[in-house]
Amino acid sequence: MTASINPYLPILVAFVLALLVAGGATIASFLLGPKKPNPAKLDVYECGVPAVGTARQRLSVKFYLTAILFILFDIETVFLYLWAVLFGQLKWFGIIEVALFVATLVVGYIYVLRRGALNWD
Amino acid sequence: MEGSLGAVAQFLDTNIGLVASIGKIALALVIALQVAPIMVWVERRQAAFIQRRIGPNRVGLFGFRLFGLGQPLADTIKLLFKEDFIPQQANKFFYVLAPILPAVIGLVAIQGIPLGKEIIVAGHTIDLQPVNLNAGFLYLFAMSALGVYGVALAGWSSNNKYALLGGLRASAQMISYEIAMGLALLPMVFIYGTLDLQGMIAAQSDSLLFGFLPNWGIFLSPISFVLFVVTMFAETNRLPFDLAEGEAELVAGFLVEYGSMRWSLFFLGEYAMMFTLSALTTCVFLGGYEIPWLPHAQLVTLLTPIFTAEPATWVAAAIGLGVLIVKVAAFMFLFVQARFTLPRFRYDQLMRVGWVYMLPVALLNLVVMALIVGFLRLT
Amino acid sequence: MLTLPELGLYFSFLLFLVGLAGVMFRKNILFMMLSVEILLNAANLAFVCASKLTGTMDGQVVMFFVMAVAACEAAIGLALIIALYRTKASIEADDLKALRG
Amino acid sequence: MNLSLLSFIVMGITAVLLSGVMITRRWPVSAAMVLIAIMTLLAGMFGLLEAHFAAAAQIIVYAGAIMVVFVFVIMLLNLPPEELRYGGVTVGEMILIAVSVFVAVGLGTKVGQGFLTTGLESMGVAQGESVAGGHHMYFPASENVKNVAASMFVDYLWAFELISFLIMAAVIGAVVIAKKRSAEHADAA
Repeated sequence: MTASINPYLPILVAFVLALLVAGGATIASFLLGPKKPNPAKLDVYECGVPAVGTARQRLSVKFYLTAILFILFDIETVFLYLWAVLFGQLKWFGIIEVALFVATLVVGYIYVLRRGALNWD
Repeated sequence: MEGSLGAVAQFLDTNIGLVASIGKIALALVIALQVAPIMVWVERRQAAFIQRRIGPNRVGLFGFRLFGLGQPLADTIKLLFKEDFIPQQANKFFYVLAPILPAVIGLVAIQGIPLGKEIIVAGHTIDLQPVNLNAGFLYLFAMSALGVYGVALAGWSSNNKYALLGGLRASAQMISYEIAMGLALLPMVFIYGTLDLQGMIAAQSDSLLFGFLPNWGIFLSPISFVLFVVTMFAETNRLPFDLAEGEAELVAGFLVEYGSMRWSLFFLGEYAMMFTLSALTTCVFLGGYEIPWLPHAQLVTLLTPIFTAEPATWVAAAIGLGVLIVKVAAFMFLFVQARFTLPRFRYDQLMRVGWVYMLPVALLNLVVMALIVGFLRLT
Repeated sequence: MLTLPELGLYFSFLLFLVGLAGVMFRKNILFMMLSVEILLNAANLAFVCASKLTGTMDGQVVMFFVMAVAACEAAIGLALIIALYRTKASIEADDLKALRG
Repeated sequence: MNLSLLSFIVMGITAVLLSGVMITRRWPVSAAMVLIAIMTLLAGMFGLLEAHFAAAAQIIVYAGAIMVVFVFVIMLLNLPPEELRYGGVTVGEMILIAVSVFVAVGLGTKVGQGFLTTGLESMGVAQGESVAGGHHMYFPASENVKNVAASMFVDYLWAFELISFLIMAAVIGAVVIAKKRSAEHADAA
């Protein structure tokens, strides 16, 4: 006889326990540590010299382009996992289908590369 | 007295699934919480060994030095008693939340690892994988996908330009290598025909490759293994991919405004994730908790005459857990060895390696493996 | 007593309503897009509930297509936000009157 | 009242409340983080509905990829909260809200559900009955991933292939739009 419960229940239990551990460590450190704040300690740390400018400025759009390429392949990977579990049943038909799917996405990938979207310099 | 014991036994018998589940979770949590302090000590000792120093060897327990094994404990206590401050400019809520996220995700993710095959307690068979979903190890991928936010939030909430840049870089790096990671494991899914880690381990131990090699994933698809190990380094922000925390250029990246216990929570999460991914590699490529050439069922048969039927499964499970930890420890050793022998990548090199080399290689590997498996199985 | 998928349909309605309110009341394009994500998620929940109600897999498959469409929508929409912010230094929907006759 | 029903209700109510919280945030980052929490809760609800692969994909694709793009854009543009303001409600919007509430309530009542079920019955799908679609592959109901895959690769083959074109077009479009004038705009890396 196999002991069975809802497979998602352990995740909930683990989440609560992990939250207790992490939150408990944070709170314990908050309670146990000394409190001697001073303006220099609370200031922005930039290797000891006074901070230059603010952190709220615009950054390179390349992070965005990386994320776009990531979306493209993330969805592809999820779809491909569906194919992979049925590899034996779909046979060559599935391989050809997926080859077409991947080939289309590789076109997009090559375009992004050729546009130099990933040249970090 | 007799009656209350009977009631307890009754409760245990009816709720065996729940009790066993909590036990498994507690076991995995204990392992995960031990990894960080012990690994910090191992890293410091090994760094010292490589750099011809002695390293921490003083702190002992009860008057015994024990190679400085008391050091992790002392470190934890020291971190607990450090001042815990929130920088003025920081966004308070997210500053506090950011370190908790990776720690929680790391501790939850480790639950997806099979710690052993199964044990039989009072007639109940208990699967030793705390979280066993139909989606299999995609659970681990999902957790590691969420790991991006802890880093990004830490960088943003610190309101420090080095931290923001470090956080964004770290998250961009993690997502870049996540793709190659997913693609590297795809061939293993269609080789074994399942997403379930227990099923994969069973498939690896039930027969021998060429009559003498264990039927491990590493021999079936070596390129996948290499790709996966490299992406594992990048995913956990470890050297040579740790430039998000590069001391020289970004002071310490997203960690710059963090101190005391919050700082160590990031490392708790990072080491738990390292353990999880190493264990995933072990399960997919190196036979998991199985001893090579000795499948679990055979081990139980060997042990049954010595112990009796049920305790034999317990001993076998304990041996299996030991084997798993030994295999994972080998990976952790590799992590440490790489940290002190390889130089750090530059950021443009890192992105180039991820997108221009790893991804096409992973795709090619996928296509080639699909064709090979197709010709072997489908014709 | 309601079963899980029926309850899920109700939650889906509620989520959709809140998302719709977000699209209508926020004048910032970024928030409008985030609210659209809520709308799509509500639709996904409805699809999965319908799949469970009917016992077929169609709902779940359609959910993946919704997901792919959502990804494309997010990619294009955010690219537009970046381009807008560059030219106008604002992402308020009311500031975009260039095409108004 | 069993445990999964209870947790489903709690998760659903939390998701709805959080979505209310989300649309009233001032900081875009807070809104995005709340949305990630909503998506994770929905993934849990999918799991309780026994759509295991949908649950995993919800976290991997939605919470782990689409929201990453949102968070990146928010952090790149570094929008301060003062730039956001609530708009007034116009008459047209009031009418829209009234209509949407009416439609939602209509669909939520027995009449709407009756319409849903009769529609399904006319298609030959009885409620609660396990039908594996028009294809010839059958897996036990516990093998959710395989069932979804079978439906996807047999019934929805064309949609699957077309999705790849859609994604490709979206990526190319996004790169064209976002990278347009990067030559003049020397952004700090």
